[in-house]
Amino acid sequence: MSQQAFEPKLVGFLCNWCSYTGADLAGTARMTYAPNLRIIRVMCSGRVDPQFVLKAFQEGADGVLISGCHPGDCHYQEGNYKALRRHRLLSKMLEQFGIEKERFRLEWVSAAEGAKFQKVCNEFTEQIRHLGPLSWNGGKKNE
Amino acid sequence: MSEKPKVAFYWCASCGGCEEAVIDLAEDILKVVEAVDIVFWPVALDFKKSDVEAMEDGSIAVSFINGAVRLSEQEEMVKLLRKKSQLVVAFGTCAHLGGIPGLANFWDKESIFNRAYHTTPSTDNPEGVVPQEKSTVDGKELYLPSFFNTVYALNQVIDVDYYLPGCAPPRDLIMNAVQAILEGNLPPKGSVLSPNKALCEDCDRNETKPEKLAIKDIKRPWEVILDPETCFLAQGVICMGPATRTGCGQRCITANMPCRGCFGPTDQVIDMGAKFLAAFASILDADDEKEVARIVETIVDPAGTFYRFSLPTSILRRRKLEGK
Amino acid sequence: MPKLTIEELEKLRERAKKQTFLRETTDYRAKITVHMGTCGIAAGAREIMNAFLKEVQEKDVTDVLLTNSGCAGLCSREPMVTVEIKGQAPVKYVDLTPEKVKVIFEKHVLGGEIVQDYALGIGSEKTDY
Amino acid sequence: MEDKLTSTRHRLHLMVCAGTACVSNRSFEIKEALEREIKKQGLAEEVLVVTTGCNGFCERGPLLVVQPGNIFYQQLTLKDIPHLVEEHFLKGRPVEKLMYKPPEGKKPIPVLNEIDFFKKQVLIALRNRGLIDPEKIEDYIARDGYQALVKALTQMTPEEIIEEIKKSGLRGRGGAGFPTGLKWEFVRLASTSNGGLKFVVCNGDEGDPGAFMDRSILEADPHSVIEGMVIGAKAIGAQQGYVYIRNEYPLALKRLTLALQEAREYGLLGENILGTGFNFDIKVARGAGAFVCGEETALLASIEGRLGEPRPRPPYPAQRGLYGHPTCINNVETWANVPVIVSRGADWFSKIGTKTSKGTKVFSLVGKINNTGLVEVPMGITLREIIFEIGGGIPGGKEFKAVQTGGPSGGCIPKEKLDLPIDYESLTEAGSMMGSGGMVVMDEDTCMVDVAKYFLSFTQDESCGKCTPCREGTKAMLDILDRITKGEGTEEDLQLLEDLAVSIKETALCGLGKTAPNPVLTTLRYFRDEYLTHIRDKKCPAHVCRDLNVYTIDEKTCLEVGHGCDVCRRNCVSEAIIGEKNQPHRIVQEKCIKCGVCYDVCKFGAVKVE
Amino acid sequence: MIQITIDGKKLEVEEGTTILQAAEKAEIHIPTLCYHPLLEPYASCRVCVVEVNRQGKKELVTSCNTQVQPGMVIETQSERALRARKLNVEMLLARAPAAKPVQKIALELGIEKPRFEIKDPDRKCILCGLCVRTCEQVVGANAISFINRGQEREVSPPFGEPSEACIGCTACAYFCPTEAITFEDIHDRKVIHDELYLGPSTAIRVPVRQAVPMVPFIDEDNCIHFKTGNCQLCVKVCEKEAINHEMKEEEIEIEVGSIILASGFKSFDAYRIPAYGYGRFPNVITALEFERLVNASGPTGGKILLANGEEPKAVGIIHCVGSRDENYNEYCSRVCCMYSLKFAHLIKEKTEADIYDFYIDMRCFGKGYEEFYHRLLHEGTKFIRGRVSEITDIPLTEEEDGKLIIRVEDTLIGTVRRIPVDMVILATGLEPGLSHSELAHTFNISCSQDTFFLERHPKLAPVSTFSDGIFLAGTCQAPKDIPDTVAQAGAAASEALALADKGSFELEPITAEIDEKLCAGCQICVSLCPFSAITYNKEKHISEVNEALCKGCGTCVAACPSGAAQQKHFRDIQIMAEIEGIFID
Repeated sequence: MSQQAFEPKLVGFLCNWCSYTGADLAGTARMTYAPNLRIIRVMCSGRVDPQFVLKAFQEGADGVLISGCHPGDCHYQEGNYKALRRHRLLSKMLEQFGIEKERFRLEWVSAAEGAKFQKVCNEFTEQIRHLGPLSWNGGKKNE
Repeated sequence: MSEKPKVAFYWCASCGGCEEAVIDLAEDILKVVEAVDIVFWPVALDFKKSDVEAMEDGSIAVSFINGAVRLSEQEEMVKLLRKKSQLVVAFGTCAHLGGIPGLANFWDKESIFNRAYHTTPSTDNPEGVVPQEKSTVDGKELYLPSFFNTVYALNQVIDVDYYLPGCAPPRDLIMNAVQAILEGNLPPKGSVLSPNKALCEDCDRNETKPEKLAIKDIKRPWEVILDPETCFLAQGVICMGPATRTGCGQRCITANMPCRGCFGPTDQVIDMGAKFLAAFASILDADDEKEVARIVETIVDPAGTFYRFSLPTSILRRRKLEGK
Repeated sequence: MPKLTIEELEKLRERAKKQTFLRETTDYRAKITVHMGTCGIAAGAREIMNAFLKEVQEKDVTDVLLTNSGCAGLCSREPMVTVEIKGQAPVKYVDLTPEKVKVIFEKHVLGGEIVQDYALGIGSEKTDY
Repeated sequence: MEDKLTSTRHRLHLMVCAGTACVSNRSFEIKEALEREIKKQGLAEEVLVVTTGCNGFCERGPLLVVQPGNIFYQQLTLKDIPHLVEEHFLKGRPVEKLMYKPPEGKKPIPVLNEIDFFKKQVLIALRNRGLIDPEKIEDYIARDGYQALVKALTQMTPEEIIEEIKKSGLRGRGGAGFPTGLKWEFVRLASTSNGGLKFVVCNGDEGDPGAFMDRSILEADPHSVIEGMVIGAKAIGAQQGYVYIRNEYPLALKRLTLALQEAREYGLLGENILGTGFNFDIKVARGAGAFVCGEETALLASIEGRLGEPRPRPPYPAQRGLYGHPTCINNVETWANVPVIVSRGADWFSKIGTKTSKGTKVFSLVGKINNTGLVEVPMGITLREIIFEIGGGIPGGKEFKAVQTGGPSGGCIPKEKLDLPIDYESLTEAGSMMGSGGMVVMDEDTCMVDVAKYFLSFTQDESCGKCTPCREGTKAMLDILDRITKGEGTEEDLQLLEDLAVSIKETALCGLGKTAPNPVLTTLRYFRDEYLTHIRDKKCPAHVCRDLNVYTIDEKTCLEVGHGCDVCRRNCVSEAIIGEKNQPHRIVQEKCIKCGVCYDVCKFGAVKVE
Repeated sequence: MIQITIDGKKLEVEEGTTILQAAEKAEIHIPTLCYHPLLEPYASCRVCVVEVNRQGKKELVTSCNTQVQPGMVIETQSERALRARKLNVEMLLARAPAAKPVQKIALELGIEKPRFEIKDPDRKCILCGLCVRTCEQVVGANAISFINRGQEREVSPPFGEPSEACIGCTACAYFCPTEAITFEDIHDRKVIHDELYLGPSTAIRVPVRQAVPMVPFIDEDNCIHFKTGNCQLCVKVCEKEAINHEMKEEEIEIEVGSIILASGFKSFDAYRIPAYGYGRFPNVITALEFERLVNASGPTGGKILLANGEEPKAVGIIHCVGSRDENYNEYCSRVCCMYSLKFAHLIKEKTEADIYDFYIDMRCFGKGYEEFYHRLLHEGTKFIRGRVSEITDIPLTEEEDGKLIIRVEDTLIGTVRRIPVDMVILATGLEPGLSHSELAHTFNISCSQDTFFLERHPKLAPVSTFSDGIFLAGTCQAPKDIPDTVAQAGAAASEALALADKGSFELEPITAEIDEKLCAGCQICVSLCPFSAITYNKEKHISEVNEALCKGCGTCVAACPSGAAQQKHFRDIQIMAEIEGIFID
């Protein structure tokens, strides 16, 4: 598969109140952005269980994005702080699994930031495109 | 004599502690021997592979297999036993989850061989001899089992009926399991033969948790004098107890050591390490990016810590294999 | 320094007085003059002075005036002192040693009994003050 | 640290005066030299050097008194020390040339108490002078210090203490002479509104030019003041005291602070004094040196951190003083008298002095007098005794003209009143006052108008400016005096001057203002002629007011005696003198600026002044 | 009661009375300078000296502070007293010849010219200390004091620098009898300035002229008492005893079912556009200021006047100040066009002035608005399309002399124009109100990009927010005019009423739940819940969710280490399945 033809598969866990609405805004505002991100809506970035992230990688994601409200703006007061703590620790652990930091991203996108969502999405896609596929196959018995 | 059910014991990649656990049944082992007929136990009794091969399929009532599967030989043997047994019980953490040998999944065959045969300081191997699967000595071909890149838990190689968790499984659990098998009083297939709750359920220290758990500084057990009564997490020490299945009888806790997770996760949890990470990161006492970074920095080897016993059965199973 | 009680203040006063009585007492029971001209010093008058000082200190005496003067004129018999008990004629002692000082101090200064063996004579040169 | 006592017995104690005057005459260097030399001679175990407070005979500093024997050495220099140590302390031969010789040039007087200056003095407030090291509380205790306190705390009720002070007849030594016991009683009986607080305050804001009684006491014997204050506190029921001391008195400040600390450490101050359950402590308040802060209400305002200016009385501090609480404020010297009265009794004290004024008074004797210094004399002594016997008379055989007592607000007493026995009443009667004890002696060369002007310029300068008469009136008076000394005064001016003086005396707000005209009033009273001479004849009889002087050269003397030496011409700054060398000289009056240099430089008395 | 005699009159006065008070009672005048009945006697001027005879002892005392004693015989006009008084007044006259009260007393005493040196013929201060004592005793600020001694004495703040302690109350100037301290001296410290009243005010005032209820209040920021704890002169003056300084602002907690936020807007700060010269040119005013000016209860009684009191001959109204501008706010403030038209109309009605309206687009979208615009066009208001670049007072022609010149590109004729006017009104736009973002935080609602509060849905839920039970009304949500605000407020009120009417509350369906069979009671979740919805049940050794409190964020679910907690509709297996699903190509 040539580098140009590689279309990263990205999974995004977006919080219902800010980022998902922000994504919605980007959409209603007719902003175009990379179609690579496949969005899973969660109520809060604090709901994102690291298992989901691992699962996404294992299922073949080349990058995972968690996006929530800006610090201090969480609809649930502090869910995004938990997301932050988990993200930092999980990134560190993922490196031990040979998964680059860049593939696992945390972004704050508010409901009003359609443009930022667009930017994040495009940037992330480009970054992963540059990094190449992860194509996780580790541990399958058919090695 | 032939009335007695036939039982086999086998070990794969393990330390031998599980065998000891059997011995450790002490006089209870006499009751076991009285009740069953041990047909295969390479550690204790001189049976050959051919003896097993000679048995009828399904003639062994139950095979207790400990250790992870690391070599082709082990794969062959467990597959053979599976064929000959009515029930296969994964005995101990390594068979159950991959165990300590499973930590090798952070490397691959090549790097392990390189380390073991070349770079360890104690290695004296001037010719750079490395085990070969096939070699010719005096015109005769010799074969060694092949060494896998990845360590597997037992159920990743064969179908497993029950799991006896623990490194090593405690004597009560073994006795209960044997009892249940003998009485035919068995839970659904695939069960882990230990209560499906986390260790905190039984932990004496659970009541000492503060109203709000918040960890600012993470300490390793040797860095502090641990209070023998207070929850380890409340003391800033990583304890896998909340994410680990109970049933062990708090062996480590009573020895004033935090739980390291040998019993594996509860049924609802797929990935013990990730789940513990989620819980543990949540209670870090920091909202500020820098402070979070500072605390995370102090957690040495998170993967090794959270997946100490369960790497092969985790979602990712192993480190990414380069070039694949 | 500890806080004082009235008794301790009294004790302190007693001790302090021993330090300072020199400054105000004009009334001495006895006066010892060590003759300390060049000749006297050469013959060991300092040693004699020190011996008397030691005696005064050891016996804890506060009514004896220890002083010095110039050469008494009899350089050959130095070290020499004059002991004068109030109301009595002064007595000169000559060829002194610290041991003799001890005897003179105990017997004459404290006891009032002239130590004939060491004495040169009675009487003294006149001083203005 | 247990205490500063050692067991070493020295045979000689060298009492080096370390009052401010002697210190400025390098007495600390003398002390160091003595110690060095003594060590060199191996006498360190035998001879002890002690620094004491002011000896009083400041004229002769630096001073050294050798004990026992009371031998007085004076005007020491560093080069005298090795000789002195060897001769006297080692060999026992006192050194005559360093002893005091009376002005008549007679034989040196070796023993202190035989010197006239000391002979007539009676020491009560200065009882420990020269005998103790003020930085060593043990020395004070050795002199029976704090025994009066023990008596007051254990054997006397507050009423008895007050009664004793009243009976003693002690009056305020700060100037006004209010009976101390009475004041204490007022404070004791004063109703306290909030919290029952009362204060005692020691007024150490000595502002009179040339006066240093308070400074000397605080430097030489701080514990006597402290002890007096504790007794006073017990008597009136105060828990806190203040010593107000001017910051220009660094040595006094240092020693007082040290003394307070020592007393506190020994439990003679603070909580539960001497275990008797009485609590009292003293704080030091430092003043910036404004004359007006010596006035009690201004002083209290200053302690409170407010502008140091007087307020109308009543209410008196005894009713509403520091922070609004009844306050007993007494002068340093008054406090220093208290312990003696308590320990020796009122009867003993009241035997000294006159009918109305008991005890002694410390005076600082300065001006045109042979023996300047600090003297403590019994009340009732005459001015003549002080000036001519203790003070040794006027230097240079000049004529005595007047003595100014009571500081800048006191008055000038002429020689007709020399036999006046000194007490509060007689001085007031004479138009002056006791004041805090300044005594400035003036000889025939003094112009009384100039003196009045000098003191007025001081009070004018130090006036706080609060009340109109003092602020504006003193300035107006000074302007008039200035005119008179310049020969521009008129007789109407004299009348206005007198009117102003009377009006200020009658209507000024505080004591300082009320007494400010005193120098003018007394000089007008005793030396009116001199004023008139200035006004009518445009002459200053003492030739002090230079604007009125006319300098001339007696050509005969110039030629015959001085041979036209030309010194005057060469020194004349305004080139007003003409004349060739060896020829008589002459002053051109139009050019003369009346600086008087020619008069001063002429060795032959050829320059005359009128 | 004490018997005394003043100037031969026998008098009975209360104990503690001063001679001055007694004399006043006897209607005998004693001149005073440093005395003030509200302050403690200072007795510094010594003008009030009288002669008293106390037990035969005659002396001069100051009458202001000397209390009468039984049998006291007082002579206010004795020769001795008069001589001293006269001298003192004479001396004061020499010090401060320009002090009127001194001149007056001097005249009374027959002093023509002081015999003493006059240093400064213009000096007024007599050092009576009234100002200093006022500052200390009444105000309690202690901002001024005497400095220096004697002749050099003067009143000054510390080190002669404007003092931080000065609260600018001007009480010192008020008490000064000689005008030595004037209000101007301290004017820059006098900071009482009411945004709506537009001018200096007092610490007790009514909030606005049309305030309801029309009750005065004490402005704590400016009241002397609240700054220093002293003063309270108002209490002494108020006969109804209606003033109580102890009253405090209270925080009252009310439990409510729903909240309507109507926190309004703040006017765009015209200082932010320096080119328009607001603050530099007195005749450049904002729309709100013009509203005050034209109001019948305003400072000019509704007359449109320039700063110099003259009527303007030409007025410019600049639209879109701070709105539709990339440098400030990009949005349209929606109300400015219409109120600007109203202003033009009012100016036309009240003055003869020429009116210029500078607009970008005329936005007259409401009912009757376009018609109003047309009316204005017919009334002769000159509309110029173009954004004003600058307002300057530098004339290029004689005609522009003394005028404010508006520089603008007239885009309709395509040329830059300079239009001289007398008054410029800036139609300032609307911005979110003060503490807007704090409010957003408090109520846990979001703001849109223009920083106004974000509604839940622009079409479907325009008055709701993302927080249940919190509704928006008015300009806190977006700029809007009064009719729109009223309509929105009605909608918000009905939403709130609908909730109240229902009487029940819909629980969040997406809550967390804990399977008690699986929970080991590790309490990790308890620590995490920001709503305290999870409690640990000690008896059962498990943690339990209170679903009424749970808001359904799912943080606890993600953290539950034994998988006992799950979120309804967002269960682990659901999300896992979703993940698997999205990878099915």
